[in-house]
Amino acid sequence: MQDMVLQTVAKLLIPFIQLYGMYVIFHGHISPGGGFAGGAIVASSYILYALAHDVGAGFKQFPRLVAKWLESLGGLIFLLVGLVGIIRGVQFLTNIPEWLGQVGSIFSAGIIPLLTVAIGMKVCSTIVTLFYNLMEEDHD
Amino acid sequence: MRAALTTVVLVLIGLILLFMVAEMPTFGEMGPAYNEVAHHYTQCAVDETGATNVISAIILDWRAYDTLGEATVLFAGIAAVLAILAAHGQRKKGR
Amino acid sequence: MISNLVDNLHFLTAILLFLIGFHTMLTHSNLIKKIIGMNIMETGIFLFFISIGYVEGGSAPIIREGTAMVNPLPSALILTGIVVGVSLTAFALALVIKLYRYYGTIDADEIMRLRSNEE
Amino acid sequence: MSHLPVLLVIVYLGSAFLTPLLSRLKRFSANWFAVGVAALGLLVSGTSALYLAEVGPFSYFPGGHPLPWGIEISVDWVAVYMQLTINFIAFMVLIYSKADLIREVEQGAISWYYTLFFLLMAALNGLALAADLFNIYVFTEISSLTACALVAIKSQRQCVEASLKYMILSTLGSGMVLLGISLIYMVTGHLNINVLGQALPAAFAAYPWNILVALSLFIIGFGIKSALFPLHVWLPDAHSSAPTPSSAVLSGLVIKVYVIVLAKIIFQVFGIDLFSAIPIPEVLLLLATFGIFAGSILAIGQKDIKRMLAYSSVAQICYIYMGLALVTETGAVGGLLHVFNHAVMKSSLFLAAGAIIYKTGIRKIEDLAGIGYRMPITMAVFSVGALSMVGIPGFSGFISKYYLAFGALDAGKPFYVAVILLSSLLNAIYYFPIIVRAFFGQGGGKFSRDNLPRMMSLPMLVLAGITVYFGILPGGLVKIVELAAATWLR
Repeated sequence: MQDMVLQTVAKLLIPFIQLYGMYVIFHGHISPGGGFAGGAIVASSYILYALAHDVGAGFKQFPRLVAKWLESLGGLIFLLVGLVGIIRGVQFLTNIPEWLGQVGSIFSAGIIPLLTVAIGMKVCSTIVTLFYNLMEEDHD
Repeated sequence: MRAALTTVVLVLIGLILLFMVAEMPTFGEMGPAYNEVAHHYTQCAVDETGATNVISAIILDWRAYDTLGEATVLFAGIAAVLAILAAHGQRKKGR
Repeated sequence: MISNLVDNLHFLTAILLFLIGFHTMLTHSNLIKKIIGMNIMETGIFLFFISIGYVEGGSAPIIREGTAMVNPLPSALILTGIVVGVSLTAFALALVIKLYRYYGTIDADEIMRLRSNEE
Repeated sequence: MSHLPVLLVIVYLGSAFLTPLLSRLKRFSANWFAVGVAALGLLVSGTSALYLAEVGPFSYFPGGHPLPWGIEISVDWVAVYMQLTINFIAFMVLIYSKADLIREVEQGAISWYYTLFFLLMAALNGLALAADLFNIYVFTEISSLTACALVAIKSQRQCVEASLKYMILSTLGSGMVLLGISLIYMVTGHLNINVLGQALPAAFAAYPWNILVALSLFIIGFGIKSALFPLHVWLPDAHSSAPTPSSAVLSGLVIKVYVIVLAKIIFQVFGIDLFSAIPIPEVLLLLATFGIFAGSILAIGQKDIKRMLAYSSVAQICYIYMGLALVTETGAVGGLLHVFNHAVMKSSLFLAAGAIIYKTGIRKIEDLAGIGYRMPITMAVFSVGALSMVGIPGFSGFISKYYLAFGALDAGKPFYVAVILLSSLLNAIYYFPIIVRAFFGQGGGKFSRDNLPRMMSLPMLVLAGITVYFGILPGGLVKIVELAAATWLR
């Protein structure tokens, strides 16, 4: 499926899709959206790329190893943020009151943005990996 | 035969559920579900978590443990898919 | 009672979707259709759960001045539900791909027939 | 110290996330890592049992938010008892799995196997602790997804088929559970089990339909997942075609954890009064009776040894249902005891059957003649498990049946004593021929050595030892179980 129109339009669109996805992830705690929605949007840009080119090209942009790392890191960040609570002497996954910050700014709400980013990473890599692997199965 | 049986069973289940819907709290009203918990979530989100998006505040602060499980479901999904793809290799159909 | 039934049209629709999905899952022999049925059933449940949270005139649960908000908890919970649905669907599709490779068909009855022929 | 229970979930999740990364290292052995993690898990669950004995039941709130807006983890004797069972069986099975998996699973999938195993363990431990309906749903989903994957990972096509069947039915089950949760939430606005327990009587007065439909949805949903007769259709395929370690864990642990979760929901949310007011215990007892007979009779007709064990699980899970549905404390003690006893017996049986398949490749029961001479240790383990299943005094299976029978008498239902006695006879009909054929059939002669890897025979021997030990000296176990039963039925 090597269509020039498709590839050019995809190339034009992908940066904007990714930027929008990042915006949704990083503003998860102050506006609609969050890690799940944002991660899925970023993932959709990679899926668009793979659809316009092919899976092999997609795997070049989003290598399996990177996916594996993002996948595990997303979960590990979540656990580590939770363990910070235990280290501070309160309960697992407790928010950090000193980091609540100015309401409405990006650096506020304690652990929420951190967890949002972790989830965004995880959702993005999961969806891309699932899609690429199933698509690869289909190809040969 | 099996399809007919399933349909009959489902119609029965549907009737029970229909009666239940008729007796349920009305849609759009502040029913019993909108109790002090929901009020607490909407009123104390900014004070307790600092987030203005109440949904984010719920899933990542009040109920973060559920979201850890949710992230794990994603991980489990990918581990399961990659495991079967690895386990069953690239064999041709038939064997 | 009947008027309540009419007011609860959203719930009724959700239940209907649930039953349609249920029916598809149990009666169709095409495995992809079974998975579609699974998704329809889940969608019905999600719609049902989300509808619980709706309040007449309520806005989305983002804190602003002076607006009534819908109940945020069902929406937050269903976010989890949707993610679970994605994982299950992906896993089921992977299984169907593998079954297709082994048997050359995605029809459950056909697979049963092929297996009993071999034994 | 109070972090201990949640630490179990964290440890297993962390190991699951780390395994795919670590498996890229050259000298990394996923199996030894898994054994180490399971040993740590057993240690932590043992310590939390000691801690619980010291301070009594307590609650833990991840996120630090109190009820009713936070999530509660309630650490009581049921939870700790389940955790001990889960981690002990997992430890044994993981030791066994090293040699066996090389035969049954492709090389490239072995590290994924352990990843999925860790996730399953995290979910089961989480389920044992969870005191929040939605939390229960999330962990249920993790455990069903990973359980299905642990079936499909074996490189045979019937495993894929069995797994798909299992997966579709269990999705149906979890869909019903979620619908039940939403119905409960709709009329109460709470998700926490203990808060719901207090809010439910008022809600029941206002919206009885919601509550009753939710109760039946929970029972059907978890019934499918725990293979309550007649919703067991997926179990024989899935449990018999899975790799042996998966079979042992699925039959030994997974289905029981769902029963315990269902019991937790019924006793703590709906309460004994509501549960007994409508004839649901009677229906469950009836289904359990049918299940015990149907499972046993179907097991008699099986030719494949693992398939026979799977049908036997269908029958045995019904004892647990029966014990809990009797709604007496002695009955619940019997049911809960059977959770541990059956987990130990069934995993030792599956491991022994797996060892026979590993060594000789024989799956057919009729080909097992004289196997007792070729593999004496394995068949001794199998015999201990089988005798315990039948309920011969001196083995742990007898103890749980003894309590079940007294529970039935306490409840004023002597009919079920007859059911238990008759079912023991049925169990004997399908277990004894195997033992007789193995030790007294033709092809006998001199005993030779098993020649199994030590990692395989050791866990089987330990499990058989436990079966005998708790058959003769059940005191300590019964004490824990009585405390656990008292949390539900006082």
